[in-house]
This record gives sequence, C-alpha cells and structure tokens, in this order.
Amino acid sequence: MSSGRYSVTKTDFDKTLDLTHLKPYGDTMNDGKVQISFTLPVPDSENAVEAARQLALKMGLVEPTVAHHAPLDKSFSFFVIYGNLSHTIDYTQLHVNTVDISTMSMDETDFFIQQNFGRKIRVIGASTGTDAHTVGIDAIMNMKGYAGHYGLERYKMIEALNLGSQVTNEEFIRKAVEFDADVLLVSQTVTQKNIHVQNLTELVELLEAERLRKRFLLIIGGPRISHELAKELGADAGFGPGKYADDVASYICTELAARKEQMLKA
Amino acid sequence: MSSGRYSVTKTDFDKTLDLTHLKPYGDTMNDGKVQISFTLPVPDSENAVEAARQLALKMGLVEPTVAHHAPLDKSFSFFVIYGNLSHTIDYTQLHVNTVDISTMSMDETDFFIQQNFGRKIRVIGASTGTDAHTVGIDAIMNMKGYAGHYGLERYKMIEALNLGSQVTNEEFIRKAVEFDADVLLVSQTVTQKNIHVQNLTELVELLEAERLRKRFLLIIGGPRISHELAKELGADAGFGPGKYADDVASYICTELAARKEQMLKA
Amino acid sequence: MATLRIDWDKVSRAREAARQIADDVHAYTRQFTTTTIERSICRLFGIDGVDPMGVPLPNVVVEHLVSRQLLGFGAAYWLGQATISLGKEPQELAEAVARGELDLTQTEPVDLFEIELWAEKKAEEAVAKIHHNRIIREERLLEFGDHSGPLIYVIVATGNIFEDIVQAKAAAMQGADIIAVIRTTGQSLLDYVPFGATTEGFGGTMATQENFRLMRAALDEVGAELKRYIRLCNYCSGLCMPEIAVMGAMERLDVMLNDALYGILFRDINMQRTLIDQEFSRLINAAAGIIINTGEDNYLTTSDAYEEAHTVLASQLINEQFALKAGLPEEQMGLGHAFEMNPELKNAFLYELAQAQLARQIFPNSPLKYMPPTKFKTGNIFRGHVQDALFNIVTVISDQRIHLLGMLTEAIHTPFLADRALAIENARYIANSFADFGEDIEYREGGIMEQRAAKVLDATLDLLQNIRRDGLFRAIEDGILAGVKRPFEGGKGLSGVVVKEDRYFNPFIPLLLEESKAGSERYHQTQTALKEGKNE
Amino acid sequence: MATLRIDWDKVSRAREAARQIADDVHAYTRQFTTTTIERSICRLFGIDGVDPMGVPLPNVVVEHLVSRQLLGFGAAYWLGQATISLGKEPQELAEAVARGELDLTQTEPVDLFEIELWAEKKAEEAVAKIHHNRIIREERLLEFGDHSGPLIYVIVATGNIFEDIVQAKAAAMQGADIIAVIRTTGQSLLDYVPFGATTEGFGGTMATQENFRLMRAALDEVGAELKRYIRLCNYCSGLCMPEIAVMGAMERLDVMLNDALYGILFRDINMQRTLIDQEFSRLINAAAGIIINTGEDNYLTTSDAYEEAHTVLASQLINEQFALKAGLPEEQMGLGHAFEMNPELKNAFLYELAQAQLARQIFPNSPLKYMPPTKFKTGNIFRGHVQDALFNIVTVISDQRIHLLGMLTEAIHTPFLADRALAIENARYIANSFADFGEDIEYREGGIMEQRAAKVLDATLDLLQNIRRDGLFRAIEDGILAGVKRPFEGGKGLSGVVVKEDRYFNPFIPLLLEESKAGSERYHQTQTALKEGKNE
Ligand code: B12
Ligand code: B12
Ligand SMILES: Cc1ncc(COP(=O)(O)O)c(C=O)c1O
Ligand SMILES: Cc1ncc(COP(=O)(O)O)c(C=O)c1O
Repeated sequence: MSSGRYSVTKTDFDKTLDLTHLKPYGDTMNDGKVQISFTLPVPDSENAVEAARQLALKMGLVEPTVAHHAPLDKSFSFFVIYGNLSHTIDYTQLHVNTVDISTMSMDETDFFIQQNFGRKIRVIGASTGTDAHTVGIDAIMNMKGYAGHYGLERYKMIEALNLGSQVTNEEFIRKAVEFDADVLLVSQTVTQKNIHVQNLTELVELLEAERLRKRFLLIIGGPRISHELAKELGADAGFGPGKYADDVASYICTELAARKEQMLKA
Repeated sequence: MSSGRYSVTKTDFDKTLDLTHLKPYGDTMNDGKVQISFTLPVPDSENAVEAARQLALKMGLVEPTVAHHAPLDKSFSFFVIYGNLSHTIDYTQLHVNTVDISTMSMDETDFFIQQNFGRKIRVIGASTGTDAHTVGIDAIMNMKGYAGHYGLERYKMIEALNLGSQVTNEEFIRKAVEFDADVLLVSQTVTQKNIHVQNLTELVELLEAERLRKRFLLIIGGPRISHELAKELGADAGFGPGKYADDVASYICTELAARKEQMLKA
Repeated sequence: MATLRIDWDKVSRAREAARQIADDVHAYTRQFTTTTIERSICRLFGIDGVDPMGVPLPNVVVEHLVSRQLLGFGAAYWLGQATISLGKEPQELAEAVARGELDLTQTEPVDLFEIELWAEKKAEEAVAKIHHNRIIREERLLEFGDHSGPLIYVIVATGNIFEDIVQAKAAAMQGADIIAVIRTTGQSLLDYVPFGATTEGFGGTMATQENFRLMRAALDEVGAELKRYIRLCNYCSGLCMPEIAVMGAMERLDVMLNDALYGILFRDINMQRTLIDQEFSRLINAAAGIIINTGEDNYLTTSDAYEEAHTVLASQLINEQFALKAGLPEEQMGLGHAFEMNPELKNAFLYELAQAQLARQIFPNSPLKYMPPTKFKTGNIFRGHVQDALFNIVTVISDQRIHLLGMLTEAIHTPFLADRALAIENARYIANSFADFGEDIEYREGGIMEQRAAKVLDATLDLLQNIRRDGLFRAIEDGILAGVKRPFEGGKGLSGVVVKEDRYFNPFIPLLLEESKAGSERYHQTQTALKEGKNE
Repeated sequence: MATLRIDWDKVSRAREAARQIADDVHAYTRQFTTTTIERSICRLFGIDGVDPMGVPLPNVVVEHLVSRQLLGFGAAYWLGQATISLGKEPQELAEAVARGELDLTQTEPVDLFEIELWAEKKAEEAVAKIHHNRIIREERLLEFGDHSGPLIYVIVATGNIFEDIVQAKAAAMQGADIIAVIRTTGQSLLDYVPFGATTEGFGGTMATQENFRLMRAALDEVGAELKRYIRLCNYCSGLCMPEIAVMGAMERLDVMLNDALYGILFRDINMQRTLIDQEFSRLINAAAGIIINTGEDNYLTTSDAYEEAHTVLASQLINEQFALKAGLPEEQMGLGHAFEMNPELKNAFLYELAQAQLARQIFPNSPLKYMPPTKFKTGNIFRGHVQDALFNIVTVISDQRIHLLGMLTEAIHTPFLADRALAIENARYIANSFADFGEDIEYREGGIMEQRAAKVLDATLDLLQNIRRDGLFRAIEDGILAGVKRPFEGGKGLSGVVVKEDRYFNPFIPLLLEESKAGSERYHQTQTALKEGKNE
C-alpha cells in the first residue's frame, strides 16, 4: 500500500462554494464529509475492516476512517465509516420537475373555484392495488385532514369521494367515470420491489387504453412519490411527505383553470 | 432521464456468498445495501434531493432512495440515503497485517517471562506530543487496568513506568534510555489533521537518527491505531480499541522471546 | 413497579360490559361453523398436502362438502362416516376425493354415536401431539430458565424462509427472545394456506407449515447453542385463523397474532366469519400453550393515539372476554397496545407511560404485547432511534412482557440485519440502565399521568357501555374502532360461513378446553415452585 | 421538580469545610500577583495590539517590568506614574516600551496617592464599558425574553472563526441558546493571548479578542432575526485566565469556562499561579454578568464516574466558595458535572439522575453546567445518539440549566453541522416529551436513588474534611482529585507568580465588586418583577 494513504500534509482544498462542483459539507466548505454504514457477510476482523475501508475507497471516499466495527453474528460484521467524498455534482445543471404553485388557503381555493368554474370540482381518491395504507390518502381527503391542514372533504367547492384502500385499477377507473370525476387521486405506500411503479404504470396504461387519460387530472402521492417521478410515470403531478390538502387543492384549481383557458384559446 | 431508472423488474441477483465479490448485506446475500448520510451546502429543495441522489449514484449505488431530507439552515440540507452498492471487493486477496498472538493470562505471562528471561521486562509508556489524553495509556499500564483487565504495573515480571501525557518525543527517548527500557509504549488519541501520524513518524525518525530503533520494541496504541498502520509507520505493533494489557503483555513477551531466539541462532 | 391510582370500580364495570358484549356475540356466532374451521378439523385429522393443481387437500375436502351443501354437518361427521365405512384414513380419503374418485357424502351411513366415538379417538391423537409439543416447550423453559421482564421480540421479513433463518439466528445471538416471521402481504386474504417451503414473499414470508417447521428447527438449534429457549411467532388472523392455529400447534410456535377485530378493520374480512373463526383458533392456541397477540396497536396507526387511546383499552377488554370464552388463560393473553403518540406532542412520554401503566395494572397477569412507534417514524433514522429509546424506557418502567422492538428504518424498509442488531442493542442498553427505575419512583397523586389514566378509563367505560347497548356488530358498522366502518354482510369470507346442522359436532372442543386447563394449572404450579425456590 | 430527601446538616457541614478550604488558599494567594493579572490590568487600561514580532503589547509591558524585577508594584503603579509624568495614554506608553524607547520604571516618581487617583479614574472608564455591555445583554434578554429550563449549549470547533460563524448561525437557527467556541488545543498553555482574527486551529479556534468580537456580532445578528438572545461562551482557564476574562467582558461574552482546578489537573498548570489568577478572573466575570462554568465534569472523563462522583460534588462546593470570594453571585455559578457512568452499569440511569438531582438541590440557584456522555462514546453513532437521549432526559427531569449537548460522533471528530443539528433535535424532542415528567413523579423514600445520593454526600463530606485538614495544595499533591497528582512547585507558569510589594495596588478590585453587587441586585429585581408579572 502506498504510504500516501496516511498523508500528513494538510489538505488545502478550496473553501469557496462552487455550485458546479457541489460536494458534501461536514464542517468546512468542500470537505466532502459523508457517513456510511453497512454490514458485510464476513466475521468481524481486521480483514473485514480492511474490506470495508476498500469499499469506501471504491465509493470515492478519500482517507476513509472505519469509526466502528462490530460483530452482528459469527459471520456478519457492521461498520460505520466517515470519509471525504471526491465526487462532485454540477448543481447548476440540475433541472428537476417541481410543482411550482403557491399554496392558497382553503377559503382562497374555494373562492378561486367559484370564480373560475362556478361549480364544484369532483375529486375521487383511493389507495390502489394491494396497498392497504389509507392514512396518506385520508390525510389529503378526509374532513379532518392532517397535521392541522383540513382535508378536501371540507372544501365547499370540492366534491370529494374517498374509495379507501385495496381498490383495483379497473374498479378505480370505473368508479371515476361513474362519479364523473375531474381529478383522480392515487396513494401508494408500499414500494417494495417497486410495486408502486408497477401499479401506477398499469393505471396510466389502462387509462390510455380506454382513451380516458386526458379526461382526468391524475395526481399521485405517497412517501416515495416525487413530482419528478409522477411526471415520468405519466401522471400530472406527484406529492410526497410534507404535502397536505391545501397544496393539492391549490394545484388542482390552478392547473384546471390553466387547462380551461388553454382550451378556450384553442 | 431514462425510464430505466425506476425499473420494475425484480433484480434477480445471485444469492450465494462469493468472497471474490464481497458486497454489503442488508437482508439478502449480495443485495449490496448501504446507508449514507451527508449535508449539502444548498437549501433543502427538490433540486437538492436530486443532487443527493446523483451523488449516491456516483458513489456506485444502484437505485438510491433519499429516505430523508431536511433543512439544517437556510442554506444547508441534510440527507439520509439507502441504496444498493454495485462495488465489490475480492476478500480473498486481502492480506492485512495483524498481531497473531494468542492472549495469555497475567499469571501465564509472568510465568513465561520468568522462564524465558529470568528477569523483569522493562516497559516505558507515554502519551506523546501535545496529546493530553491519558486514559488509553493508563488503561494499559496502571495497576487498576481497564474493563476488568489488570494493567502492566500489576504484572510481577514487568517493570512499568508511565510518563503520563504531553511528553515530547525527545524527552520520551531520553527517559527510555535512562530507564533502560525493553519496550516503548506510545499512546495517540488526537488524530485531527493526522497529527498522530506526524508524531509517530517523527518518533521513529528520531530513534533511527540516534540508532536506537532496534534497541526497543516499539508499540503504539490509540483509538485510530491498527496493527497495519503501526507497521506502516515503522513501529513493531499497534493496538486499538478493545485491546487490553493482557493482549499487549502477551505480544511483548512472545515477540521478545522470538527475537532472543533469533539472536541466539545468529 | 410504581403504580397509578386507578378507580377499580370503573374497571370492574368496564370488564362487565365487555363480558356482556362477548356473550352477545357468542350467542350469535355459536350457530355457525366456517370452511376454515372445517379445514382445520381436516388438518387435525391428519389431512395434509396439495392436489396436482396445488390446492391444499383440506380445501379440496371442504369444497367438496360445500359444493354438496352438506358442510353444515361438519367435516368430522363425513370423515368419520367414510373412515368407518371404508376403513381408510382421512388422508387417503382426501386424496381419493382430490382424484375425484370418492364422494364423502355418499359413503355408507354410520351411527352418529359411532362416528363421534371414532372422532373423539382421532381427536385425542391430535391433541396428544399438541400436548407433546407443549411439554417440550415447558421442559426447555425449565432447563434453560426464562428471564423475567420484557421479552425482546423482533421480526424477520425477507420473503425467503431460508434468508429469514439467517436473520433469525443472528437476532437470537444478539439477544432476541422472540422471532416473528412476518407474513407476506395479503396472505390473510387467501382462503387457503399455501404449502411447502417458500422463497418469494412481499413484505414478509408465506406462513406455511413447512416454513414453520424449518424456522422452529433453526431456532431450537441456535437456542441449544445459546442455552436459551427462543420463541417463535407467526400470524393467525385472516381468513384461515383456525388452520394456522393448528399448524402453529403442530410445529410448536409459541406466540401467534390472533385477532378477529384486526381482520375486520384492517383487512376487511367479514365480521361474522372471522369472529366465528377466532373462537376455534383461540381454543387451539390455548391448548397449545401459545400466547396470542391481539392487534389493538393497529388502531393507533390509523387514528390519533392521544384521542383514541380508550378504544385500545376497550378492545383489550373485549379481547380478554373472547379469550376467556375460548379457555385461554390470562398468562397467554398478549393483549396489544402501542406507543404511537405524535412526538411533537408536549408531554407525550407521560401520556404513553400512563397508558402503558394502565394496561399493565388492569391486566396484571397478561404478557402484554407492546408495539413500538411506527406511524411517526420518518426517514430520519437518527431521530427514529431515539423514538425507539423512549418506547423502550416505557416498556421497562411499566414492565411490559412482549417487547416488540422498533426499527430506526421503520419508515423505509423491512428490517435489515444491522437495523435489528441496533434495535436490540438499544433495548438492552435501556433495560440495563433503567433496570429498577420503575421501582424507584412513584407517580404523583393527581398528577398528569394519573389524570390521563383516569380520563382514558372513563372514556373506555363509556365506549364499552355504548357498544354493549348497540352490540359489537353494530358498533363496528358505525366505525367506532379506528374510525373504520365495516358492514355486517360486507368484506371477505362471508360465503364461508355455514349454519351448523343439528347433527353437527366438533370433537376437539372439549379436549382442547381440557388441555388448556391442565396446561394452565401446570403453569401456575411451576410459577409457584419457582417463586418458592427463589424465596428459600 | 421531584426532590430527593437529603441530609441538609451534612450539606452545611460540607459547605463549611469548603469555605475553610477556600479561606486557607486565599490567605496564601493574596500575597501574590501574576504576570497575566498585570497584563489584564494593562488591557483594562486600554493596551492592545502586538509589537512587530507579534508579541502582544500587554506582554511587552509586563515582561519589561519583570525583567527589572519591579512587577511586584503592579502595572497600575508604573503605568500611572508614567502617564502622569509623561502625559501619555497607556497605549502610547506601551508602544514606546515596545520600540525600546521608554523604561517605565525610570519615569519621574509621582505621589502614590496621585497614581491611585489616576488609576481609579481610568479603572472606572473600563468598568463603565463592562457595565455598558452588561446592560446591553440585560436589555436584549428583557426584549426577547429568556426561556426557563435547560439552555441548549453546543460547540463549534472548526479552527476557523469564519467557518465557526457559519456553524454557529446554523446552530442558533436550529434552536441553540449558547454557542461555545472551543479553543485550539494547547492555547491554555500559552502565556499570552494571540491577536486578531484567526483561521487555523486544532480541535478548536484561537481565543482572541477579534474572534470574540466577530462571533458576538454574528450571534447578535442571527439573534435579532430569531428574536432570541444567543449567548456566547469561551474559555478563561489556562495561563491567561484574567486576560481572557477581560476580553470576554469587553466583547460581551455571556458564559466562560473558568476553573483553576481544571488547569492544574488537566493542563498541568502550576497550582499557585492559576489559583491566584482565578480570583481576579472571576472578579471580572462577576462584574461582567458572565456565567462561569467550572470543570468538575472532566474528573469523570479520567476517573470512574460511579466511584468518584463525590469528588465532583466536593469540587463544586470548593468552587462555589472561591466564586463567592470573587463576588460572583449564585446565579452566575455554572458549576460543572457530567453524565459519564459506564453504560454497561446496571441502573446507570438511576445513578446519573441521583447525582444530577443532588447537584440541583444543593445548588438550587446556580445555572449548573451539565456535560454529556463522552468517555463511553464509541464510533457506534447509533448507540451514541441513545446515550445522549438518556443524558437529555436526566437534564430535563433534574432541571439543569446549561445543557451541553452530546454529539453522536463524539468519539470521531469535532461536530459536523449535521451532528449538531441531530443533537439539537434530540434534545428538543426529549425536552418536549418529558416536559413535566420531573414534576409528575416522586422519588421513592430510601430507594436506590436516595441511597446513592446519601452515599455520595457522605463521601463528599469525608473528602472535604480531609482536604480541610491537609489543605487544598497538599490534597492536590496527593492526587485526591481525578487521581492526578500535581506538585506545589510543578507545572507551568510558576515563574509568573510575583510577590506583591507593599505599595502594590489593583484599582479594579473594589470597582468590580461593586459592579457585581449592583448587577446581581438588578438581576434579582428583574426576576421578582417577572415572577410577579406572571402571577398577575
Ligand atoms: C400505518 C402503517 C400500516 C397500517 C396501515 C393502517 C392504515 N389504515 O393505513 C397497517 C398496520 C395496516 C400496515 C400494514 C402493512 N404495512 Co405498513 N406501515 C404503516 C406505517 C407505520 C405508517 C404509514 C403512514 O400512515 N404514514 C403517515 C402518512 C400520513 O404518511 P404518507 O402515507 O406518506 O402520506 C403523506 C404523503 O405521502 C402524502 N400522500 C400520501 N398519499 C397521497 C396521495 C395523494 C393523491 C397525494 C396528493 C398525497 C399523498 O400526503 C400525506 C401527508 O403529507 C409505515 C411506516 C412509516 N412510518 O412510514 C408502515 C409501512 C409503510 N408498511 C409496510 C408494510 C411492509 C406493511 C405490510 C405489507 C406488512 C405485512 N407484511 O403485513 C402490511 C400490509 C399493507 C398492505 N397490503 O398494503 C412497509 C412498507 C415497506 C416498503 N417501503 O414497501 C412500511 C414502510 C413499514 C416497514 N418498514 O416495513 N401498515
Ligand atoms: C476523555 C477525553 C478527554 C479528556 C482527557 C482526560 C484524560 N486524562 O485523558 C480531556 C477533557 C482532558 C480532553 C481534552 C481534549 N480533547 Co478529548 N476526548 C476524551 C474522550 C471523551 C475519551 C477518550 C478516552 O479516554 N477513551 C477511553 C480510552 C480507554 O480509550 P482509548 O484511548 O481508545 O484506549 C484504548 C485503546 O485505544 C488502546 N490504547 C490506547 N492507547 C494505547 C497505547 C498503547 C501502547 C496500547 C498498546 C494501546 C493503547 O487501549 C485502550 C483500551 O482498549 C474522547 C472522545 C471519545 N469518546 O473517544 C475525546 C476526544 C479524543 N478529544 C478530542 C479533542 C479534540 C480534545 C481537545 C483537543 C479539545 C480541545 N480543543 O480542547 C482537548 C485537548 C487534549 C489534548 N491536548 O490532547 C477529540 C479528538 C478528535 C480527533 N479525532 O482528533 C475527541 C475524539 C472528542 C471529539 N469528538 O472532539 N479529552
Ligand atoms: C393481530 C394481528 N394480526 C395480523 C396482523 C398481520 O396481518 P396481515 O398478515 O394481514 O398483514 C397484524 C399486523 O400487525 C396484527 O396486529
Ligand atoms: C473548566 C474548563 N476550562 C477549560 C477547558 C478547556 O481547556 P483547554 O482550552 O485547555 O482545552 C475545559 C475543558 O473542557 C474546562 O472544563
């Protein structure tokens, strides 16, 4: 091993923030500090520590320190590693899709709908597929809401129908048509083996097959849903943790109004 | 972005342990699961999350999930990421230097010394340089010991002298010669900016300059010391956390006996 | 342990209301049997395996009877008649039915008395096996000893029984006392039990008899090495409650999740169906010396823990009465509750402790199952680990028995090997650091905790009195638990409910009750002996 | 807050022994001044800056007097004489001395009375500045309010004052109440104070007046934004105790680590030197309204916390008496202690709580400084975070005031931005969850905690009586604290101790004492007013 590994010279890196070479921050700009932990399926030993260290090197850490190692069992060992990441990101080149709408209060939204549509907007929601998690969709739809944000059922100008959980995509679409919904809300919590992606892709395909995709504003949500992912899967918007009914309602009415305007123009 | 990013196909990797391609283990052999956390010097936002995700990709993670992101301040954001590491290590090719001595009890060690040397072995220790941490060296040397392992002072066949902390290398060597030591014990706790490496390198250089290096068995220890590092720095052995006086004493007497035998042969 | 001052009169009244609620339900459900009860009778008679289509033979037999609309006589009746008249064992008969070679209802009629005699003998054999398993457990526990205080309970959920075994053994090494193999999503909605060892599951592993057997063997092996008896847990709730109970009894499981209310509310299983199933499944669990775990904790993952705490206590009291009806003694009633207050709530720890303490004092002899924070876990694994620490503290102070460990990665994935190890380390550190804390403090009279406990008890009494008035079925229809409404005729599995004919009989019931009683007596004798031993 | 039953008679006796110990030390130390005391007088007279070699002018002046063996008259004497006779300000004089153009001891003799008069006037100016800073703090605290309960204290330690500022502001945003800028390693052994803004440090940042000023301004800025007064802390202990105290008073620091015993034991500073320095430095801290923090916590990083707990209490009592001698009121005595029991110890939490509670009850009006686990932190950051959670719980239950947060990475590096954020999150979560827990419990009479407290108190009384018998100097020589032995004449800095001549005078002492008294009176008036305001 090269003795350069334990270089004693002070690493004099540039300490000014450069967004084209964005790096993690420990306590000094550009120090690149990251924390890593993992298990290796080998007994805890100096060899195992070295293997952990080398993996960290491969991940791009400079001078990784194995701060902790412990046996989890006869043949598994656990590691906590700190080190300085050499990789950087050009932050100026990132263009992530985000919902760029300023959130209105419930009253503002009701007023906006009244003004722009003169009728209630019809929203149907469900937790689809085998997913039995309802807390997320309830948080958005139920009267009571969540974390101090009232749910859509309380909005005067929204007609909200919550189908609950474990609703198949087919049934969801059937009910949506029956309800004459403007907006579909789909919640997905279980993500193991990417089941949420599978479920949502299937929903979009079904809608397209039935030529219904354009009829609805399709909004999805859940703990692993981002707007970016939603767009990629063919939905109109996606909302993850920390988003509440007011965010969703604001998006719905603004977006529907924009679409209406566009239609009128065309 | 390629839609392959959210691949829904089950990743069917080989689930047998292959030491030539060792990978982290989450709950299935070769799943490669690792946990990462770091801070980025940009405001918490969807762009920041994407930057974090891309850094994880650069580290070799497949399908990284940003499980948590939160603002730490207006211009810093924190991330917890999980993902599957693609890198592997050939574990069969690792050859780390380790102290391969089976640890004897205090009585066994005393008996061994009596048998092999017929005299007490003289050990001098200190925490050198500006380092003021004494708990480590005390753990090894003081009568009382540490975590239930008696210290060297209690060994009948060891004459131990603990100089305490903040001893300069020069003074340490002077005292060692004065004491006619067989063994030098050096403790180093502070490692910031690799000061421990600097200190120890200097000690070895001084010993060599004074042609004293071969006269002593040089043992170093501390929370970031491994045998591997010790060897690299030119010491005879290194002991880190979880090593106690009995390990050190066993190493000392076995190694000195081996050297004696070699000398007799020559 | 420090205790809260409690209005015991209210507790008695609440208990009495719960008793009447359970009586009313029982008065209704006793009229029925179900497909899975009859399948479990088939299993107890030794019918196992699958047909060429992969359909389990117990299902084949029972479907066969259903299709002839003759299940109301009970499987025991038809199997008994056929066995006697054809001189073949039930398994052979089932195989013949599967091959389409035999119509069970068309065998030579036999005197009912003779059938009952045969069935009783056959049932005794099965119960002897259950008894045998129970004795093995008792002996191991005597040999290795059983520590007091919370039992560390962790889950494995890889989907692959062989990978589960790796994880379970590691967990046992790290100090786990109970290993629960989580069931694959949706298995509770299957109206049959899959067969054989399985390696594909989703958020859990199939509950099959072979998987039970494999895990049991693995835990016995590691237990022998560690000189500790490692308990095994799996799930009864769902459409196959009694069948899985049979499998658990046969493979010496030690703990089983068993709760009809859970199935109704969280799996939309028909309430009649599962309450009927529950009784027989609990009879089996009881006889097998298995601790049941009820699912009240789940209410708080859906409703707010501060506002709905009383629904948990009410449900525990109802579950207690259902359990007693099935001959399940207190020492096997692992009533469920959970630490699920919003961590942003001021004094959340006090409310959690008050609730845990209340449950502990109201069910002093039950091995309460205490569930960790889950709902308010986020991807912030660091905070999550501290949430679990507080949960562990409440567990130790209030001396809960079944200590289901929280995972720092709860909001992210089913536990990794390391997550579990960190959870166990956390729990052990707390248990040791707080060892005698519960003994060393007292609760301030009329303090926040006492007031909270009193408030929860009041609300519980109210709720139980309302349920008694309306009946449990109606209460569930009204969404009184976890805010979930379920119609009387809705949900899955109603078609499996069958009215018992006059001649219907289930030969196991008296035997199981007897076995439970004898087991419980042994248990108490041992406990007394152990205590005396200590005092000597 | 629940309280432990304590034998108050023993407490009084222990306090009395401590008083005698401090008296004895004082009887000895009053005969001397030191180079750094005289340098701090120079500083108070406005001498600042460095010579071309980078030597601070106060050092130049004092070395100049030392080299003539005339420091025993005191810097005030010579500066006064020179100022009067030359008509120049001290700063000009110092510069002239630095240029080698002036011998202070050779200026025209002036009547002592006249010198004293000048010195008093000059001293009043300096104390007025200190007073002014103090009033600013008081006004801000009145304006923004000051929360009760533990103040969250975190450290920054990047080595670079500008990077420290980034971290400190972020910490304030996250909820920190006190920011301590850790000093670079070994600064305490420098017999001068570095000058100017600095960007290189080792495990900490240089304590310089400019660095103090920069950080103070940054915290005022973020405080104004947050509408909270953010306190700033730095270190006095070491070879420059009084000088740094002056800098702290001038730049409105709010908290300063100040402990001669720490310097003796952990930095091998000569005991005479630093005990002499301590008194004057505390006089300054007292007048500036600065809370001092003592270093008893460090004993437990070296000795075992279970076995040596009484040495902490004994030292707190001694430090209290030293503080009183310097006119430092109780509300500014941040006596130190720590949570450092081995986490493997059974009932460790009970022992920690008993100790914290004991300190709280014995020093009811002191803003105790409570240190987190450090020694038993390992690279296992997950367990570390739980250790900190338990520490936070003890802090809240026993109502400590200065809550120094533990870091999950304590065993690895000085805190990263994120480490600190996680620590603050942990502390806030606990503070909120356990808000009224301390009120809601009682300690069991004669329980483990009460027994433990009684044992510690007994051992403390014994120890103090022994120290009284032998004298503090001898006790330290015998290694009675933290097991560290230090000889009376050993260690660093003895050469800076100078016998006071008859004509020696220090014009600041009476003014500082007066300022402290007035400040403390204002403090109590405000407190009473606030309480009445609340009750209205
Ligand atoms: C509560 C819970 C349950 C309850 C559900 C009760 C109920 N009525 O929903 C019960 C106990 C029934 C349950 C069961 C199971 N669960 Co569960 N459960 C959870 C838990 C603890 C909390 C989820 C929750 O309620 N969060 C609170 C809500 C408010 O957050 P949210 O859903 O993210 O919603 C917010 C946003 O995402 C957004 N949002 C959500 N949906 C939508 C929709 C729209 C349109 C919009 C705009 C926004 C939006 O708005 C909300 C407010 O901000 C999580 C762990 C965790 N802490 O996350 C595990 C978890 C989700 N469960 C899990 C599993 C595996 C299961 C089971 C499969 C276990 C099993 N083997 O039996 C079962 C089966 C469920 C099934 N078939 O789907 C795993 C999922 C693993 C994965 N990543 O895939 C988790 C992560 C636990 C774990 N570590 O294993 N679970
Ligand atoms: C206690 C302590 C102190 C005490 C020391 C008291 C004393 N008498 O030693 C005090 C309070 C004085 C102190 C001061 C400082 N400390 Co300090 N301290 C610690 C602490 C909390 C514990 C260290 C310890 O005692 N561990 C227990 C012993 C038994 O473990 P050990 O040393 O690893 O020893 C074992 C093995 O390594 C081995 N071993 C050790 N030495 C030897 C030698 C031989 C020959 C052999 C064979 C084996 C051996 O055997 C032992 C038993 O298994 C650590 C944090 C931590 N938890 O690690 C910080 C820590 C080491 N300190 C730190 C710092 C920065 C400082 C200061 C510089 C802070 C400052 N700016 O003022 C000062 C200055 C000290 C100086 N000049 O060196 C940092 C170091 C950062 C780094 N990686 O460089 C740490 C990690 C804290 C932190 N997160 O910032 N500290
Ligand atoms: C009582 C009870 N039964 C069963 C389960 C699991 O049911 P399923 O297998 O349907 O997910 C739970 C889940 O927590 C439970 O509490
Ligand atoms: C009272 C006291 N003073 C000073 C210090 C720091 O001293 P130094 O700057 O010498 O590291 C400490 C360390 O914790 C302390 O407790």
